[in-house]
Amino acid sequence: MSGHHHDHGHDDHDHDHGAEKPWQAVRTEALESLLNDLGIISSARIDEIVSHYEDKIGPKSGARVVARAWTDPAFKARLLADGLAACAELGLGGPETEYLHVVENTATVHNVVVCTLCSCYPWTILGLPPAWYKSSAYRSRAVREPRRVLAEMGLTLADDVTIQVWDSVSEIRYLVLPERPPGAEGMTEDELADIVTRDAMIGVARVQV
Amino acid sequence: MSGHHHDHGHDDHDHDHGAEKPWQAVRTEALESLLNDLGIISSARIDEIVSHYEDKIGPKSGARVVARAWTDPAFKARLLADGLAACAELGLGGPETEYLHVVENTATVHNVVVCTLCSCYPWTILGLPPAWYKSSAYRSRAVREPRRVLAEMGLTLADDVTIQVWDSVSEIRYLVLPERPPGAEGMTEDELADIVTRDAMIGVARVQV
Amino acid sequence: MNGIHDMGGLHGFGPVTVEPNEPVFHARWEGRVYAITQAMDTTGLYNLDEHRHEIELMDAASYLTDGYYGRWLFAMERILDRKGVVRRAEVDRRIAQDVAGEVAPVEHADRAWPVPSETRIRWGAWRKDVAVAPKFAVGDRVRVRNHQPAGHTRLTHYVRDKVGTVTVVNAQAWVYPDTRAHNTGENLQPVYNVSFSGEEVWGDAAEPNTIVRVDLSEDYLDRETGA
Amino acid sequence: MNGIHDMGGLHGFGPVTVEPNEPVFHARWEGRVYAITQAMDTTGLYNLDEHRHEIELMDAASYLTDGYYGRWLFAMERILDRKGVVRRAEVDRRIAQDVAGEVAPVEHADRAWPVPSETRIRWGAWRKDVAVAPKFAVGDRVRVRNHQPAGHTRLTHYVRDKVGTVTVVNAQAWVYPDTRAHNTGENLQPVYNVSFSGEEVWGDAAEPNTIVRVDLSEDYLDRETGA
Repeated sequence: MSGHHHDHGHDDHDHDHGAEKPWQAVRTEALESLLNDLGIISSARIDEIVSHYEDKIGPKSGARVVARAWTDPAFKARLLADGLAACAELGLGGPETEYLHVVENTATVHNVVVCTLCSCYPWTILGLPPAWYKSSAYRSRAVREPRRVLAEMGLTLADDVTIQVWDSVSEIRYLVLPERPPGAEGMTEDELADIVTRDAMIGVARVQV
Repeated sequence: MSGHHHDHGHDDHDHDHGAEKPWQAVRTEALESLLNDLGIISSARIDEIVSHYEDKIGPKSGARVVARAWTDPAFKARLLADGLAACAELGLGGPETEYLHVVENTATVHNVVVCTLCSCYPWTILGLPPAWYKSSAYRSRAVREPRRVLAEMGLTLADDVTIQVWDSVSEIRYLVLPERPPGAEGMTEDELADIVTRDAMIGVARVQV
Repeated sequence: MNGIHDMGGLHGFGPVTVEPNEPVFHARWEGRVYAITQAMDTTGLYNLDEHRHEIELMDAASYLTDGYYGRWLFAMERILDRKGVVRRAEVDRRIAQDVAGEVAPVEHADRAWPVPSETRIRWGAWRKDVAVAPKFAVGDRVRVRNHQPAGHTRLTHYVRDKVGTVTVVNAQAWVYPDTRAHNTGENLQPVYNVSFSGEEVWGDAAEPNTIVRVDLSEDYLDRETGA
Repeated sequence: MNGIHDMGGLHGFGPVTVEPNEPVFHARWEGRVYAITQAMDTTGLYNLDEHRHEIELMDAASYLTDGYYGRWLFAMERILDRKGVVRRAEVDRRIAQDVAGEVAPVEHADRAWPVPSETRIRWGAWRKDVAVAPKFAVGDRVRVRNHQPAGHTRLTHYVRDKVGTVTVVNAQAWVYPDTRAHNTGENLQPVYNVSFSGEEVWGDAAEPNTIVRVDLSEDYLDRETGA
C-alpha cells in the first residue's frame, strides 16, 4: 500500500533497520563463515554457484528452445510431448527441473504461469525469476484476475481469448511457447532467439519483431 | 512466532522505532490537537469517553445480568427472548450494541464467542474486550479448533459436549449465559454477580465458586 | 475483500496469550484513539463500515503489527485525509511544530468541514423500522454464495460455498455492509444465523462435535436444493 | 497449513511492479543465501519440502516484509539450529566476533554433523521409477478434498472443495509433499493437472473466459459423482 506512513520497510528486497549493513547481510556472512569453517560448504563452491546463476543460465536458453520450435516442426512436436528431453537436445537442463511442460499460445488460448505458494519457476531454462514474479501482488492476483494483471503489464487480450493460468505448485515446471509474431517470417533461428523475451515465456507479454 | 530473530516488533500493542515516545502516541497527539482546534471534537469530551470506558462500564454489568437470570426464571426467559430489552430493565445498554442474543450453556452445549473479522464485542454489557480476544491467534483459531483453544485456556470439555462457536460478524452481539456452578445454590444474587467472570461470559471459562 | 483481516481458520499465530489484570487501555494514545473515533460518530463524516473497510485496506504486514488501536488510528488518519478534513501533511506539520515547541493556528481554507447537512453520513443505524419479507425460514438449508468482492464484505471467506442450516431469522431491516461501506446504498434485508458443521467448514481438520454459527446477510445466501 | 504464503486470490497487494534491467541478485547476500541453500542439498540435512515448510512457519508479517531470499535465510538458519548443526547462538557469537575483529575457531563438540549415512535425507528426487496405477483419467471430474492440515501441503486453499476436470495425468510415482516435509513417508502417487473454470473458483469475482490449471497429488482428489 503506498501512502502508508511509517517505516516498516515493506519492500520485497532487503531492508535495513538503521545499521550500516543490512542485518540479513550480516547474518548471511556469519552463517557462511561458520558453515565454511565446519566444512559443510566451501565458499569457493558458493562463488561458483553464484556465478553460474548470474552469468551462465537465463532466459536466453528458453529463447533458443522457442526459436527452434518455431523453425523445426518435428522439434516442436517433441518439445510439446516431453519438454526436458527436447531441451536436452540443445544441451539444456539440469538437476533443479524435474519435469517440463511446454504450453503453446494460440490465437484463442493464452497461457500464463505463476506459483501462488512459493514462486516455483523453470530455473534451468529461464534462469532465476524476476522480482515481480515473486511478489505478493503477482502471486495473489495472477490466478484471480489474470486479464487485468496482463493488461496492467501491457498485454491486453480480447475477451474471446481464453486465459489459462498454470499454478505450478507441484514439481512440474511450465514454459510458455509464445506465438511467432507477424513480421518474423523471414528471420533465422538465431534472429528469432534474439527477440524472444523472458516475459513472453512466462506468458505476460507477446513476442514482437 | 517466538524464536523469530529480528526486531520487527510483532507485538499486538504499540511499538517503537527508537523514538522516545511511540510514533502512534505522537501522531495521536497531533491529530487530537488539530481536531480540537478545528472544533471537530473537544478534548474534554474525549476525556469523558475515556473515563467512561475505563471506569464506568465493564464485565460487572454482564455479571449482574447473569446473576439475575440465575435467580429469576421469568427474567431469564425475557433475556433469552430479547437480550437488550432485559438488560434495560437493569439500566444497562447504550448506543453501541444494536441487538443482543444471549446464548445459554448447558451440560451438553457450550457456547463461545469470537469475531474473526474485527473483534466485535458487546461493549455496553462487557466493556472493551481483552487483548487476547483481539489477537490474531484467538480470531484465527477459535472457529477452527475451539476445543483445543479452550483446553489451552484451561477449559477442557468432554467430546460429547457440542461446542458452538458464534462468529459475530454482523451487528448482532452475543453474551454467553454460563451454567450456574455446583456449590452456588445458597448464594444471593449479589454474591453470584461477584463470581461471574468476563471470560465465562465470552465462553472460554466456567463460573466457579 | 480477501485480506489478512479475514483470518478465521488461519494457522501460524501461536497460542492465545492471556494477560492477567489487563488495563482497559495499554497506553494513553489507545484510549484517545478509541474515544476520538467514538466522538466522531456524530460528525457525519463517515460510517462504521467505512471505518472497518479502511482498516482492511492497510497493508497486510502493518495490519498484523500495528495492533488493534493502531489500526483504528490508521483508519482515522486515512479517512480524514481522503475526505479533505485533516490532511496528512497537516498532521506531519503539527508534529514538527510540537517537536519545535511552536504554536501555530490551523488554516481554515479549503477544508471539507463542517459537513453540509445534505451530505452527512450516519455512523450507525444498522436497522431501519421498515418491513422486510425474509426469504428463508428456520430449518432451511442454504448455500453461501461464492462472493468475493474487491471491496468491503462481512462474508467470512471460510463459509463461502458451504452449506448450513438457518437457525435464527433476524427479520428486521438490516443495512447491507457491502454497499454501505462504499456509500452506494443501504439494501435493507434480514440477517440470518446459519449453523455449519465443523466437518463442512474445516474438512479433515475439523474437531469432533463442533459447530460454527455465523450471522449472514440475505444477499450472501442461496437456497440449497441438492441432497 | 493455512498461511499467508498461500496467497492465491488475496486482495490488497497493489499493482505488479516491474523493475527494468533487474539484476539476478539485488544484494550480495541474496546470491550467497541462494547458493548456500543449493550447496546444502547434497549434505543429507533436509529436503526441499522441509525448506518450504520452514518458510511457511515464519510469522506472517515477516513473511511479507523479509523478501524472497530473506525467507530462504530464515529457513536455513532455523533448520540448522533445530537440527543441531549450527546453533543460533553460534551465529550471534560469530557476528559479535566479526564486529569486534576477533577470530575464533568453531567448537566441534555436540554437533549433529556430519550426518550419519543411515539418517541422510535426500533433498530432491520428486519422482521414483516405480509403477503407480492412476485412479483418474483425462476428462474425469474430480472434487478437491477439504484438506487443511496444520503441517505442509501443496494444496492451494482456493481450490479446496472445488470441482474441476483432469486434463493431464502425470502417471509417474511422485513424492507426496504433505508427508515428505515431515519425513513421515514418500507416499508415491500420480500428480494430475486439473482445470477449474474461473467461475467455479472465484464466483462473482471471476473474469470472463479464464481457467485455472493446478497440479494436484492424487491424495488431494475425490471423484465427483454429482451432476
